Order: sequence, then C-alpha cells, then structure tokens
Amino acid sequence: MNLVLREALQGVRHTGIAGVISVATIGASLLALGFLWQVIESGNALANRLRARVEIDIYLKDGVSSQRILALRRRLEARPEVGGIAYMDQEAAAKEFRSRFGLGTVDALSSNPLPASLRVRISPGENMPRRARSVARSVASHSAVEGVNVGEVWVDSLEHFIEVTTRIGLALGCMLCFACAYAVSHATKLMVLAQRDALEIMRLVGATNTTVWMIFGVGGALQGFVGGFLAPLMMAYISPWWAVRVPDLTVTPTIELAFGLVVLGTVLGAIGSWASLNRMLREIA
Amino acid sequence: MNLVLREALQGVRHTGIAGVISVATIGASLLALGFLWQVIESGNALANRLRARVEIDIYLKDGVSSQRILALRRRLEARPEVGGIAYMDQEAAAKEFRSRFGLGTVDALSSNPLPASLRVRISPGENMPRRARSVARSVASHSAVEGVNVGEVWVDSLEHFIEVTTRIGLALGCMLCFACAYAVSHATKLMVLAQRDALEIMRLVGATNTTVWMIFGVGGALQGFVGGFLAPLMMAYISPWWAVRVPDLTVTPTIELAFGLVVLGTVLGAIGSWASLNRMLREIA
Amino acid sequence: MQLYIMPVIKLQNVRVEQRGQPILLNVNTEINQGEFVYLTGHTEAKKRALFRLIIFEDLPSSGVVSVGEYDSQQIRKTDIPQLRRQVGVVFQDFKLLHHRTVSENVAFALEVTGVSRRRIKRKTQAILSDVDLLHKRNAYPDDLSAYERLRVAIARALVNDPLVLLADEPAAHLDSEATEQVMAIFQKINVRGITVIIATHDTAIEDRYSRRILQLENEVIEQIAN
Amino acid sequence: MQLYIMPVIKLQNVRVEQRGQPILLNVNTEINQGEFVYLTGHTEAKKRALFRLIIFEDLPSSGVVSVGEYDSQQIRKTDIPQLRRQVGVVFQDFKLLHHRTVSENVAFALEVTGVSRRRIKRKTQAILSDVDLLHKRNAYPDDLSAYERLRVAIARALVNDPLVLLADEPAAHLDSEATEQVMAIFQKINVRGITVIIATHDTAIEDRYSRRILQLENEVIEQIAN
Ligand SMILES: Nc1ncnc2c1ncn2[C@@H]1O[C@H](COP(=O)(O)OP(=O)(O)OP(=O)(O)O)[C@@H](O)[C@H]1O
Ligand SMILES: Nc1ncnc2c1ncn2[C@@H]1O[C@H](COP(=O)(O)OP(=O)(O)OP(=O)(O)O)[C@@H](O)[C@H]1O
Ligand SMILES: [Mg+2]
Ligand SMILES: [Mg+2]
Repeated sequence: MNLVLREALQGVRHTGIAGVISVATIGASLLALGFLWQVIESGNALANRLRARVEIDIYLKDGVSSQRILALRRRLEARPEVGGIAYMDQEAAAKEFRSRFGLGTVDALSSNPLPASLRVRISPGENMPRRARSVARSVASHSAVEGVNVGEVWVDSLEHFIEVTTRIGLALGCMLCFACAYAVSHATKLMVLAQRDALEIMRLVGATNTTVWMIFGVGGALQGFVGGFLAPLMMAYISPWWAVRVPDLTVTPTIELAFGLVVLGTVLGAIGSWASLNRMLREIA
Repeated sequence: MNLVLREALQGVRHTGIAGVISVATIGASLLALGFLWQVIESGNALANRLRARVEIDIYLKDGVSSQRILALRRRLEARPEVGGIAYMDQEAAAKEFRSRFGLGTVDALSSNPLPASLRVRISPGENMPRRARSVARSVASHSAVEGVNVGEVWVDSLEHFIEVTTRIGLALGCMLCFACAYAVSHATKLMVLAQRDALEIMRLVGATNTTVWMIFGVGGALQGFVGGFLAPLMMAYISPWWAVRVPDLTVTPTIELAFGLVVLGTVLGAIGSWASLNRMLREIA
Repeated sequence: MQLYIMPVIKLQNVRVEQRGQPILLNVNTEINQGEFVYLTGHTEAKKRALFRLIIFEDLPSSGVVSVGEYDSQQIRKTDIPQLRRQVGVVFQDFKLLHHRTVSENVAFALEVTGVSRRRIKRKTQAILSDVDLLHKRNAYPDDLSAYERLRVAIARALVNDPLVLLADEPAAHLDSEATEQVMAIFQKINVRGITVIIATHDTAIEDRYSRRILQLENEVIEQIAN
Repeated sequence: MQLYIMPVIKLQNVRVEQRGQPILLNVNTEINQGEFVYLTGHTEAKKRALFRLIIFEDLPSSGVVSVGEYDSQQIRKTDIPQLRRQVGVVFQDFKLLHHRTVSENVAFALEVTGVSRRRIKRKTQAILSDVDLLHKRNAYPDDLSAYERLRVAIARALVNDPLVLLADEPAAHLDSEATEQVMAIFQKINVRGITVIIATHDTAIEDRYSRRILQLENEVIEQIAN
C-alpha cells in the first residue's frame, strides 16, 4: 500500500500541471457545490422564518363595539389556518403607516383617517398564500369588516425561488460532479499517456493489473481527496469576508458538509480515474 | 503556412481531451467575460434610465392659491438641479396611492386626506441624491409647503452596485484571461510532452526553430480562436431563453463584442502557447 | 552430457498465426532448468515471435506452451504477471525508459512487483555492480553507449531473480572482445542456476561455444548441437 | 584510386570534452564528396561522438568541424537545421516514432522541412519501394523485425536528398546475407553521388570490402585502408 501510494504520488507529480488543474477543478467544483448547498439551506431557513410572518389585515368599520370585535376574533380563532391575532387601534395604525411610508404623507393630514384592524398571522405550513386568501374571503362580508388586505405574501415567490434554486442546484451539482470526474479522468489519461512506455514495461516485468490499477487509480482518488479538502477550507476562509456582505446567507461549512465534500471528491476522483484507466489499459495493452 | 496549419491541427488532435478542455476553458472564460461585459453595460444603461427618474415630492398645504404655487414652481425651475416639475392634485394623489399600496387602505377612508403636491424631477448627472436633498432643503421652510418627501433614491445604491460590479469584473476578467492563457499553455505543454520524441527527431532531421514553434504555437492560437468563437455563439444561443427571465439585462452580444472575444481568445491562445513553448523547448533541447 | 532436473520450458506442436498468416508452424522443444541454450536463426526467422510465446505475450493458435508451473491452456489471465516475474527478458531494442536513470530503470522492475524500498535499493546496487555499471547509475540511457545500455537491460532482467533469462541478440552492437565479456556474464548467471536462452543470428556460433543450439528455420525448430 | 571533387566533411585538430572529460582528442580527417567510408572502432570507441559532431549536435571544444558550406566556427544557430537536411543519419537505435506507421515515420522528415503534400507522398512511396518496404508501409515499428526497422530508418535518412548519409552500426542485427543486402543498398545510394559513412565495430571489414576505412582508436582517427 505504502508503495502504491508512493508511485501514485510520483504519478501525480509526473502529470504536472494536469494534476494541479485537476485538483483545482475538483476544488472549485466542490466549492461551488458547497456554496449552492449553503444557499439552498439558508434559503430554506429564511423561508421558514418568513412563514411565521404571513399576515392579513382586517380593517374594522368605525365605531364597531368591542363585543362584536371579540365575536369576530373568536370566529377567526376557530379556523385552523389562523396562527395568532393582534388588535391594532387607529393610533397604532398611524404609527405604523408613518414608519412604513415616510414622514411627509400622514403628518400632512388634518385628522387620523386610518381604521383600526385585526392582524391575523397565518399558521406556518404548506401553501400559505392560499390559506391566507381563504381566511380573508371568510370574513370579507362580515358586518364589522370595512375591508381586508392580504398584503404582499412574498413567501410565495421566495418558495418559488428556492424551488428553482434547488433544481438548478441539482442540475449544476450533477454537472459539477461530472466536471470533477472528468478532470481526474483527463489527468489520469495524461498520466497514462505520459507513462505509456513505463506501462508497457510494467506489464512485461510482471506487474499485476491490480498494481497498475492502483498506481494510476489511487492517484485519481488522491487528487479528489485533496480537491475535496480544499473546498470547505476555502469556504471557511471566505466566510468572514462574506458574512459582512451577505449576512443573511452564511457560507461557513458545517462539519458534515466539509466531510461530505471530502468524501465526494475522493469518490469522484476514484470513479474518474477508473473510467479513464479502463479504456486506456484496453487501448494500450 | 498550409503545412503548419495542418500539423498544428494534427497536434491539437493529438492533445485529445487536453485540447478540448483547453478550448472549453477558453470558451467558458470568454463567455463569462462577455456576460460580465453585458451586465456592466446593461447596468450602466439602467442607471442612466433611472437617473432620468430621480424625483422628490413637495406636499402643498391645503387651500394654497394657484398663484403661490406658480411662484414656488418658478423658484424651483430656477435651480440647476431641477429637470422638470409636475403638479399633482388630490385626485391624482389618491389614485397613485391606491395603485401603490393596494386597495384596502384608502377605500377604507371617509374622505380623501391626501394633499396636492409638486413632483420635481432632478436633472441627470453626478451625485443626484445629494442634489435632490439640497432642493428639498431649499423649499422645506416655504410657507406653501406642508412637507417634502425625498423618496427612496436608490439610483445611489445602483451606482454603487455598478461600481462594485465593474471592479469585480476587472479582477475576474484578468483572472479569466489568465485562465485562458493557462489552459492553452497547459495544452501546449502536454502536446510537446506527448510529442517529445517527435520533437527530438524534428530537430535531428533539420526542422527550423520557426517550424517547431509554428507547429506547436499555431495550435494554441487555433484553440484560442475556436474558444473565442464559441463564446459569443453561446451567448447568442442563450439570449432568447435569458431575455424571458431577466428582461432588464440583455446578453445578446453585439458584433463588436463578438469580434473582440474572438480576437482576445486568439491572442491569449498564442500568448499561452508561446509561454509554455519557450520553457519546454529550452528544457528539452 | 549434463543432467537436468526438469523441463522449465516446453513447446508442443506449437503453431502461431497472426491475422491469418502463419508465423510459426510446428514447434516442439524442451528446455530444462539450468540449461544454457542458443536460439539461432537468420534475420526474420521469427526469433522474437518465439520469445513472445515464452512470456505469454502471444498465445499459440494451437499446441501448448508451458513455462514453469504454467501452461498456455490452463493459465488464468491474473497468473501471467506471476509468470513474467520468473522470466527476465533482454529485449532486442532494450526497452529502457529514456526519462529515468540507469538505477531507476533497474529499480522499476522491482517497484512494480511490490518489493520493499530498502530491498529495492540493496538489490539494485548489487545487480548494477554485477554488470559493472555502478559508476553510471545516475546517467540516462541516451547518454550511454550501446554496450552500456545492454548491461542495464541485463540488470533489469535479472533483478527480479527469474528462473529463466531470455536475451534477444545481446551481442548485436558488440565487438568480439565485448561479446566475450557479455557471454561471461551470462555464464555467471547460468552457474547460479538460471536457465539462459540467447537469440542470435550468428549461425556460426557452434564453432565457438559448445552449447545446445536450437535453430529456427522455415518456421520450425531444429536442434543442431548439444 | 578514385577522384573526388571536394571535401564535404573536414575535421581539423578536433577535441571534444564533456564535463571536463575528454571524449575525442586530436581528430583530423577529410571525407570527399561521393566517398564511401567505413568508420571502425571497438565498442565504446566514441563513434557516436564523432557522428554528433558531424550533425552539429555537439560543437568541438577546440578545432574546426566543417560540413558542406558550414563550419563550426562560423555557423549561426539558425543554419543548423539547413545543415542537418544535408546529412541523413541512421541512428544506432533507429529513433523511429512508435506511434506512427512506417510511411508516417518517413514522411515526417519531409513534413517538418516544409515540403508540399503531393511531393511528400510521392517521395515517401518512392523511397519505401527502394528499401523494399512498400508492403509494410502501414505497419508500426514495434511490429517489425530489426532488419525492417533498419530499412525504415534508412528510408527516413534518405528522403530529404542529403549530401551525406551516416549510418551507425546498421548491420548490428543482421546475418551475413542481410548484411550483404543492406550494403548493396548503401552502394546504390553512393552511386547516386551521396557520401556514405558507416560506423561499425567489425574491424575485420577491410577483408571484405575494399573501401576507405577510418579507424577510431584511443580517441584519435587513423586511416588504415583506402
Ligand atoms: N507476433 C507477430 N505478429 C505479427 N507479425 C510478426 C509477429 N512476429 C513476427 N512477425 C513478423 O515476422 C517477421 C520477423 O520478425 P521477428 O522480429 O520475429 O524476426 P527476428 O528473428 O527477431 O529477426 P531479427 O534478427 O531481424 O530481429 C517481421 O516481418 C514481423 O513483422
Ligand atoms: N558527447 C558525449 N558526452 C558524454 N559522454 C559521451 C559522449 N559521447 C560518448 N560518450 C561516452 O563515451 C562512451 C562511448 O560512447 P559511444 O556511444 O560514442 O561509443 P560507440 O563507439 O558508439 O560504441 P558502441 O559500439 O557501444 O555504440 C559512453 O560511455 C558514453 O557515455
Ligand atoms: Mg529479433
Ligand atoms: Mg555507437
């Protein structure tokens, strides 16, 4: 084993820049893969946080009695879609309006024209926008209700975004894995080509196929291992710099991710060199 | 020349996957470069369009006479920062409010509480946000003015974005050019290594250095040319698909860009193979 | 006459064809453990084809080749490397690696058979001093004379302690004096118990060495001297 | 005695050193255009070193080597390729490209000197039929016998119409019959006006061919026959 590793290392050294490029390709590919993973993970986390905040505003008519409001509240609380209800009087409405739309507008008004409202939080789960709309519809014709604002339920588009990202991620991930395997198989091929004479002599002096395979194949796994090692290292290195700029999306790799990338790199390296070797050995021998 | 091209083509063919990878690297690098160029171009165009739209709202007190409004207008028009002024009465304000913030809110109000206003467009140029603020300050204490809203002058952050993109683009562009040259120099090196025996014999049977140089060097330029050709081709191919998704940012390459990429690819290919050859020939001979 | 223990190489009714063309017709011969044999034959007598059979590079179209414990009808593909470790070959064109030094070329044969590093070093040194090339151990084959290259090839063939040594026209580039020296090396090897088979086009060889001679002519072997 | 037009190769007080070690001492000789010369010398007599001088692979440490219109003191680096086109060499180890066919190997020498495609094809065919190898033009060198490889090497050396042909131990792997045939080829070449220099360790050559013989011994050249 010791011998094979040594010859493999020497073989990798012999490939020169091809080996370096191969390792760099693997490193870059796995880095991209790790990033993608983190984007999707962070996106999901963000979506979960937003899901806890999908709300509708039910504007109340002027001068509705607190008993009728309470009845409305009860009725809302009975629905499974409702996660929580908060009452917002005219004062609070004005305050919020001011903070959301700038100073000028409301202060320019003579009296507070904003109605009191019930703010209903939709319980988290699947398809929240649809459920929000169904709650809105159920109270729209209630006699105490002036109007309903379903608001910008943009968790929808976020979810859509995550879905698209995941799909792109999967496709890109496959491509990147392929790139890794390809880079190694290419490096292996060059290694074999550059050592074509050596390979012939190996066979003539009685090296077993296993030995030949190991000498060239272990090199591939080795490249994959190094590349797989570089990826989380680089992520960790980038992450403080990144955190300042894009705080919502952490790229610090978890131990699991780091380990996964190393294993993935090694496996892809082995597969790549195996594929190339199989063909090359058949061609040459 | 005909001969050299043929041998070069054969040489490139001999490099096999290395040549393909090199061409692909050049293609991908130049594609990325082209994209970057287009992003920066489109960003600049967008910024220019937005620059034409930086506005401040000057809310007028209730019941101000049209003469006083005219006076205020004149005063504003005198300032160099002002590009245009539009008067917006209460009716128009309510309409806009509705279209911006949804149905519920304004319809829930008993009377129209929104003030009339003058909408001032800032003339395009440098540092528009600062000039917008200076205009706002100059009229804030005017007796006809209820309040001023400078709005979200996000042209600022867009410009910042473009600046950052341009810088990243420059850095990345250099890296990508380097990658191109590197890929070719690597392919050339492998070409020379794989043909080491052939090279020795070339010299022994009287090939001039120029011939040797051409045979291996023209291959590099050729790879660069093909890679440079692929880049705009791919951009053109992607662009209809892209246009549907990101309509603000066109990626259809202009003739100039396409031509530039081909030339850049060829030059980088020639440089790459030259650098590698110079070293290899010295080492081997 | 000498007494030999057992046949180490045995060819029975061997016929070789390549792309329909007959290369060897009906070859029958036995070579015993410890023998020293010349294989003579004119230029293009297919001496190399015979050697290829013995290292199982080619398999016979019909007939049986057996070398040591292996024979061409029963050997498994995975056994061929084992067999080749028992047969050292000095190829006609030497087949040295141009980009490795003399000692790396010799060590290579050990490395790929999984010998320990210390042992590789020791054996390489020993065998290089046997063929008197220790002073050139760091030179590259292209800088050596033909005679020196031959000795590197011999060293590599021997370093694995084979049962049999095949040498294809080893004296081709040598004058008579150097030929004597190389033959002395082969004799020394033979005395250690290694079977030596030397191919040569020098059909007058029987006049100089009284050894068994197998002559390859018209695609068959005739034994012409003992 | 024959009459020659002019010396095509001339060595004057040539001394070669490599890493401080003297390889050739004080070599003086002249070879005329159209001559047929044997260069004899024992194994390791430095015959190859002399050939390297003639193709300007090595330059003398002192003294002058001149070949055709070029001499080692005045030649510019860019002229060396031109000189080499006038000197065809059959190397001792042939130096054929393993991964090109026979005809590709021969054509290679023309291709890199910028000959037109049609002409390459025509000349390659012609020269291969001269050495009787047309039927093997698509074979790879590794599948050829030593004799056939030699003829490929001769074909490649000649295809550029050189003034001088150097052959380093061409008969090494040949029996006497094949040697006669190869010598006949060289004679035919010589009759066409090409100067032929053949290196050999066979010091008994004068008994068979009455040609001029330059003997390399103790790092100097002695002329022993004409
Ligand atoms: N296994 C084989 N497959 C195809 N052709 C072969 C094979 N063995 C020999 N030949 C052909 O037979 C001829 C003789 O080749 P070989 O090299 O065996 O001769 P040899 O006796 O070693 O002669 P030399 O003295 O020239 O080395 C050549 O033309 C070669 O192409
Ligand atoms: N230019 C050189 N530089 C260094 N060493 C050399 C040079 N030329 C010859 N030698 C050395 O001199 C010795 C004789 O080599 P050379 O190949 O010239 O002999 P030769 O006459 O061709 O003999 P052979 O019949 O074995 O081919 C070798 O040990 C070689 O390493
Ligand atoms: Mg042979
Ligand atoms: Mg020699």
